Amino acid sequence: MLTIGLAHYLTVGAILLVLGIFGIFLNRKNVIVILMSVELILLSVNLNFVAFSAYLDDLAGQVFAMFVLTVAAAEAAIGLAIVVIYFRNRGSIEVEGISTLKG
Amino acid sequence: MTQPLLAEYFPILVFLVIAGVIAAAMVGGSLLVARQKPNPEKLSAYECGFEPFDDTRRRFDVRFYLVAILFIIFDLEVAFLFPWAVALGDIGWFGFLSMIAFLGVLTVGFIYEWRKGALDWE
Amino acid sequence: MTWTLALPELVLAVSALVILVAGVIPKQDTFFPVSMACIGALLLTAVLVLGQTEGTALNGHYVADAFSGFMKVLALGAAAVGILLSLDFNEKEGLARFEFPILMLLATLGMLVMISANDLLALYLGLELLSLPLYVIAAFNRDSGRSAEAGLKYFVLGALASGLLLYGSSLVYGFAGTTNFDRLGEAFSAAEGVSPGVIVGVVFVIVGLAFKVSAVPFHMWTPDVYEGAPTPVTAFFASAPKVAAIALLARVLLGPFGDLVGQWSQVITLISLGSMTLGSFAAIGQRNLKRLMAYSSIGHVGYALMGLAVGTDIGLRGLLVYMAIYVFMNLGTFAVLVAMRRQGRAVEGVEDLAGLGRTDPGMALWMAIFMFSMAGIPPLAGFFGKLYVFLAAVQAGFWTLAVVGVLTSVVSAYYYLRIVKVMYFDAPAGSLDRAPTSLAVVMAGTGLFTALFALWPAPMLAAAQSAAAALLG
Amino acid sequence: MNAAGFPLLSLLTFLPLAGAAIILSVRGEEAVVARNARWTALWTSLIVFLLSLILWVRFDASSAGFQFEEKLAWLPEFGVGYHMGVDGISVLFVLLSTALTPICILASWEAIETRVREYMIAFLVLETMMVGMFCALDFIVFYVFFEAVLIPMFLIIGVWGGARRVYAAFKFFLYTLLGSVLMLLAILYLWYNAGTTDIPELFEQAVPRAAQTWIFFAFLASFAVKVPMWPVHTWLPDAHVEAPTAGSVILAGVLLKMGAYGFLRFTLPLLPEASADFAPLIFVLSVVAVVYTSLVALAQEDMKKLIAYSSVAHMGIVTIGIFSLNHQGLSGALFTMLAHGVVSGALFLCVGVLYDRVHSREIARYGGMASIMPSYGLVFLFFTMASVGLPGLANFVGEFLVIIGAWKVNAFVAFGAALGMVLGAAYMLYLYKRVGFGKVTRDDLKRLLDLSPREYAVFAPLVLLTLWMGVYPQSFLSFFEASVANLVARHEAALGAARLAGIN
Amino acid sequence: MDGFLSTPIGILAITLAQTLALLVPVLIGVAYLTLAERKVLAAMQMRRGPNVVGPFGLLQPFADALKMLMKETIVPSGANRYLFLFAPMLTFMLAMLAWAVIPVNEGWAIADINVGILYLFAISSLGVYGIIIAGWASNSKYAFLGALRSAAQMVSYEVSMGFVIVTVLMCVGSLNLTAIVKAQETVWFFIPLFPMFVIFFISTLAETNRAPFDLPEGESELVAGFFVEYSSMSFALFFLGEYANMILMSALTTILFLGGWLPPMDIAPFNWVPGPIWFILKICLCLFTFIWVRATFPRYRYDQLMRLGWKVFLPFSLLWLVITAAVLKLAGWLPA
Repeated sequence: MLTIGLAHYLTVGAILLVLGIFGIFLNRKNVIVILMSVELILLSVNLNFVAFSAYLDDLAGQVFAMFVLTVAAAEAAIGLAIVVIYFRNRGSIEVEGISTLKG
Repeated sequence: MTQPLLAEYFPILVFLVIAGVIAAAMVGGSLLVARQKPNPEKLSAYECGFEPFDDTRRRFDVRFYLVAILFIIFDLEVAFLFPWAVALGDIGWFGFLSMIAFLGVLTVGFIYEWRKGALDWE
Repeated sequence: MTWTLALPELVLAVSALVILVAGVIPKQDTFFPVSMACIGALLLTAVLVLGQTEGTALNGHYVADAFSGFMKVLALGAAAVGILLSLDFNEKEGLARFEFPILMLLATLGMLVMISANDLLALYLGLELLSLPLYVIAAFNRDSGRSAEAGLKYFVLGALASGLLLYGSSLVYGFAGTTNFDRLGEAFSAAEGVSPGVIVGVVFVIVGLAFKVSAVPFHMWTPDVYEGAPTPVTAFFASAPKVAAIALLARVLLGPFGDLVGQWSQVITLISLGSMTLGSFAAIGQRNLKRLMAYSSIGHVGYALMGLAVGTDIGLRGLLVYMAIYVFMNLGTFAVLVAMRRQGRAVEGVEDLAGLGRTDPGMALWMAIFMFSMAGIPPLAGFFGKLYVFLAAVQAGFWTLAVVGVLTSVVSAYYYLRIVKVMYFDAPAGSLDRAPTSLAVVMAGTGLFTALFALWPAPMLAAAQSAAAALLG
Repeated sequence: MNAAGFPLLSLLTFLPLAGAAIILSVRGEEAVVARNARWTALWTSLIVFLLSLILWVRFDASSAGFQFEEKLAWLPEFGVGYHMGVDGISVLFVLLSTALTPICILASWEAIETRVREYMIAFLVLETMMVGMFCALDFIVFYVFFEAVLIPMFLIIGVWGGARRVYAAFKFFLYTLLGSVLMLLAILYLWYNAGTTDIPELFEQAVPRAAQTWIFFAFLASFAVKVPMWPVHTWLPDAHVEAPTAGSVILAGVLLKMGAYGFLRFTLPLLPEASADFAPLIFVLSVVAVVYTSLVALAQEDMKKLIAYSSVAHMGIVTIGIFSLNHQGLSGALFTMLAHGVVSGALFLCVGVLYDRVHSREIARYGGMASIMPSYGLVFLFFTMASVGLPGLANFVGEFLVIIGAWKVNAFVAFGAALGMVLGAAYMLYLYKRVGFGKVTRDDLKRLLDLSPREYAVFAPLVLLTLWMGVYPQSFLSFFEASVANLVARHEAALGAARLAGIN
Repeated sequence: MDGFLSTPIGILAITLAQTLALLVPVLIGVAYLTLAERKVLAAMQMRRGPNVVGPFGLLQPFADALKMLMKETIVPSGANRYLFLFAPMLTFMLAMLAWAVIPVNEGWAIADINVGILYLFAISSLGVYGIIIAGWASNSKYAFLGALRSAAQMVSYEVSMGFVIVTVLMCVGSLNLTAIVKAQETVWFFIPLFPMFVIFFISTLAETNRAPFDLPEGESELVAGFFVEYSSMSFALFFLGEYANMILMSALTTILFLGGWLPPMDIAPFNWVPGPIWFILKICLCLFTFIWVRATFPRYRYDQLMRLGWKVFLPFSLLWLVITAAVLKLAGWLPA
């Protein structure tokens, strides 16, 4: 049977990271997608941590993952709150619109 | 099945598949057996007999959103409490007091929300 | 238990919570008393920091040494001044909600944790504890589209940055087997080569932190956020968090990764070069003072990082002195920016300063001092900051950095001079309102420091020296 | 501390700041404040000048060492200290600075009408920086003063200057800053190399041969701009033209000397080999400067610009003298610097007199001034002659010595310098012919008043000084005799040692 | 035979058999719960209830099912077709999936995983998705608002449920459901933790959108809440899911507070009765209470409901949690 090793987890993690980064930069539509991309990045990080933790037989990685989860929740909450404020002011959350400030 | 950890979860996978099959079979069965005769009136949204005025997926009360955020925060708190509760016997007074301190911080947040009216409806 | 070592942080955390509860319970507006209480808490914490003994605590997650003491006092002072700057502004702009100073307090707590972090986990927690309140106060002006946009941008890029930092941390953890700085240091000082995974991880960590200090090429958010956020918030952004992030960068790179200096030095050098260049050229065309200050801060970070890039004792000392002086100049400049109101309305264009030398000579004098100081003209304080980092670069043979540094400082002198020119050479365009006392005090305090630093530089240099020695062991 | 234990040099340096502080603290109506500011500034600068006369009296001209030394710890862990002191080379520049400041303040008595308070403060701060720079015996301290001069000067040009003052102020500031920061890097290298920035100690340490070239060019970047040497002189005409009269006086009288002083103080003793190696380059640049700017001066329509170009030419002669690296050349250069400080300052004041009355500097606008304002015509003529190098007046001695010095090194260079003198006579006399003589072209000129008592007071000391320097140069030459001899001796010793090292 | 059973195919076959052995009774239970509810309600309101189809109306559920099956599946024109059909399936699947870890007797759990309670908690949280998706995909205001309300209500009560569960866990020292039941051999937890028991039970009412917390489907305001646009079998799936969840919650209450399969006292004649019977009896008791409550209490207003959840249950359960922890700690009663 196929054995799933550390390298597989890391690859998935790296792919998720890249997806997340591209999601932030190539996304032309909606700010919510950006928030989701950020979560995707954090997910990839957690995957890494847990995989390493299992591989190293060391709990610190899982503890780290717990903290990341928590912070991710707080971050998502704040992010959504800011998006709401933004929407109230602009009536739209299109990414294209976020360019009043530039120069 | 070399990994015992996964073996424990195997029945859950089976469960999932069976539940999915049953659900799909029920919906699919109905689609097959029942007479399908759609017409525009039937397919319109349920709204007292007239066409909806605007898009349904419109803005809604921000309080729902607030509840969602509060939920996230407190649910995470619960997530931390689970391992703590299980291990309470092993972690001594320091462990106990750490969590009490953590709960204290959350309580402060809770008092803040309460006072700011985040928990009020109407 | 060794947790008593972390007393300053604990005191700050508890006082933040107590003040929050105390502030929310009364029915009437509590902005002013809460602000005062927050300043008090910051000062109390600073006193505790000064009385702190050295050592590590909390299972090696927390370290207190002369370096952390230096940076913490700086961050605490900057935060206290930041709150002071917001008092009048927030009242006038309708932002006088008591959450504001408390968010700053919490952000400061995050800074302290960052500065004292001795573990990747503590680093991350401190960083987030710093960032999350900052996202909120960037968007604090709920009714302003610009503020919301600033908050959104800051949030998105900040979240991306911390994501990258985390990814780097995970790689470092995985390939080195630990997250503790001391043990990482031991792992890397071992003779056998370092896994490429670790190098990639370090690069990610640097990228994440470079975002936070807004160094090129991770600076994109800075001008927009600085312009959009309420001015006292911008003042705060440009000072205290930068100190903390630079401190963290220094501790991480010189501590656990100190033996990999060959690998990261080039990265920091490039970042430093880019920041100095962009900071000086991009600011030339700016008409908005806050935006201009954003580019200026990018440039200053470039100079400060020069001290880090060389990776020597003198370099670190230069970095510390530079940041300390930068904080003073910056807060003073922003005190002027916050005070800029015409008939009660806040203005922030360069041309709004026109003729200030005639209409308000005092404010113009301070502003001129800050501008000349930022340009690095002796005998003002800013010169000494540059002197140290340049000395470090010359000493370590980083000639490119040194030459680019002095050339860009001439370029940047152009736009600082432009402000002086507008204030003194141009005809008044209507007078600005008189600055409130709190701002005048800040201006005078930071201005006198900037002008008279040359007279007695020894105490700060001694402090920087012992701080640097603590980090480099 | 000097022998008397009295920090005279620090007092001279920082007393003007005290005056500035007093002016700053005066509040009240604008007219009152302005009057107060004028008087306070005048008295402060006069007191400083009188105190500086102690230097003149107590200076031991027979010694080549530093006198009136003061030393305080400043940045001890880096070996940087607050070290002040003067030797034969610098002492007269201190006096020149303290002497010109009260004259400038007097000259701007009525010319400056707006923001008098700030103006006077700027001037006093400027005096502090100039005196401090000439007294500094620590390289970093020197640099601090050297650069700090930019701030008040920038404001003086920019606030109280002419139509294109903003452009001129920026050009002045950025040109000089660009040069200086490169020097800063060189200083840092020396600092790192020697572990100290104390100038006497630095003199004891040899700079590695390989580094000398780089350091030389870094110094050159800074000092050449300040001098100014061709081709980096272009800021000077702009700055001179736009600056208020007193600003031009200080600029020509003292600030231009800072560059040449830098060559004497640092380049020659610290970098003997590089100085010798690159002396031909300096000669070429200087001769070009002398000839080219003289020709340019001939074509000027603006009086101030003409005098500004003449300054470039005169400073070219100074640099020739410095890099001839022999006793006559160096003495001549020093003397020319002093003389030029007095004479070109006076010439700018002469222009200022006309400008105050007519508000134009255009040469064609004037004519026949000698007949309308006889006293003025005389004074103007006097200084024109001094500038031309008429024997018996200040400039002659210095320029003559420089030509001798240059002759010893290279006849062509000497020829170039002499050609500069000839051309100088041409453009100066041409200027005087057009302004002083000729027909009175405009009627409004006829109503002009002759020199006021205040203006007499301004010119009198300068006239006396010019005569004194021309008639009895030895009283000035004796001051730097010993120092120059020492400089030349050390330079040759260093070169000899290097040659020996090269042979071995 | 042994050889076959240890091959992957064999294990799969056994698991399949076990799964069906659990699911079929649950589904039948669900079917009869609907009937039971109508009967009990009728009895409480002095009516007869369904009594036409079969003896005492016992075949009524099958008649209902058949009717549902024959109905046309209407997908509203503005709806998101796939999500619209997926939502009820999801709800149903989740309701079934949770059963995988329920121990009906000692060792009678299909997947006796060591984080069973966490799994249950997680699966029940996911239930919100089915509702949100249904409300969103329907493209109808009533459905949308109903879904929002329902989701808010569920998450509000989930928090206090979480605290209650944590309190129980402190007394047990394990996340395994079997271990939780076994820890109640001396005393069922509803006695020492009575206040938490009450909170938990009420929260399960809210969690399953049952009266008096059936706001999301309040007929008078939202006609049927989030599934107003559903018909036919997809409607039936929601219905089944809801009732399956009721049974599940009852089972959870039983496991956490009522001693699972344990008899009330370990003496004859109680211990003659097999564990699963006790378990089912306890579930029935809970279900009866569910229906009883429905018959008794008027519906809450939405603000009262949220107030109860956030301002009463949450602080109270948090406080009680801390008190319990402190008492356990001080008295040294913590499981090692």
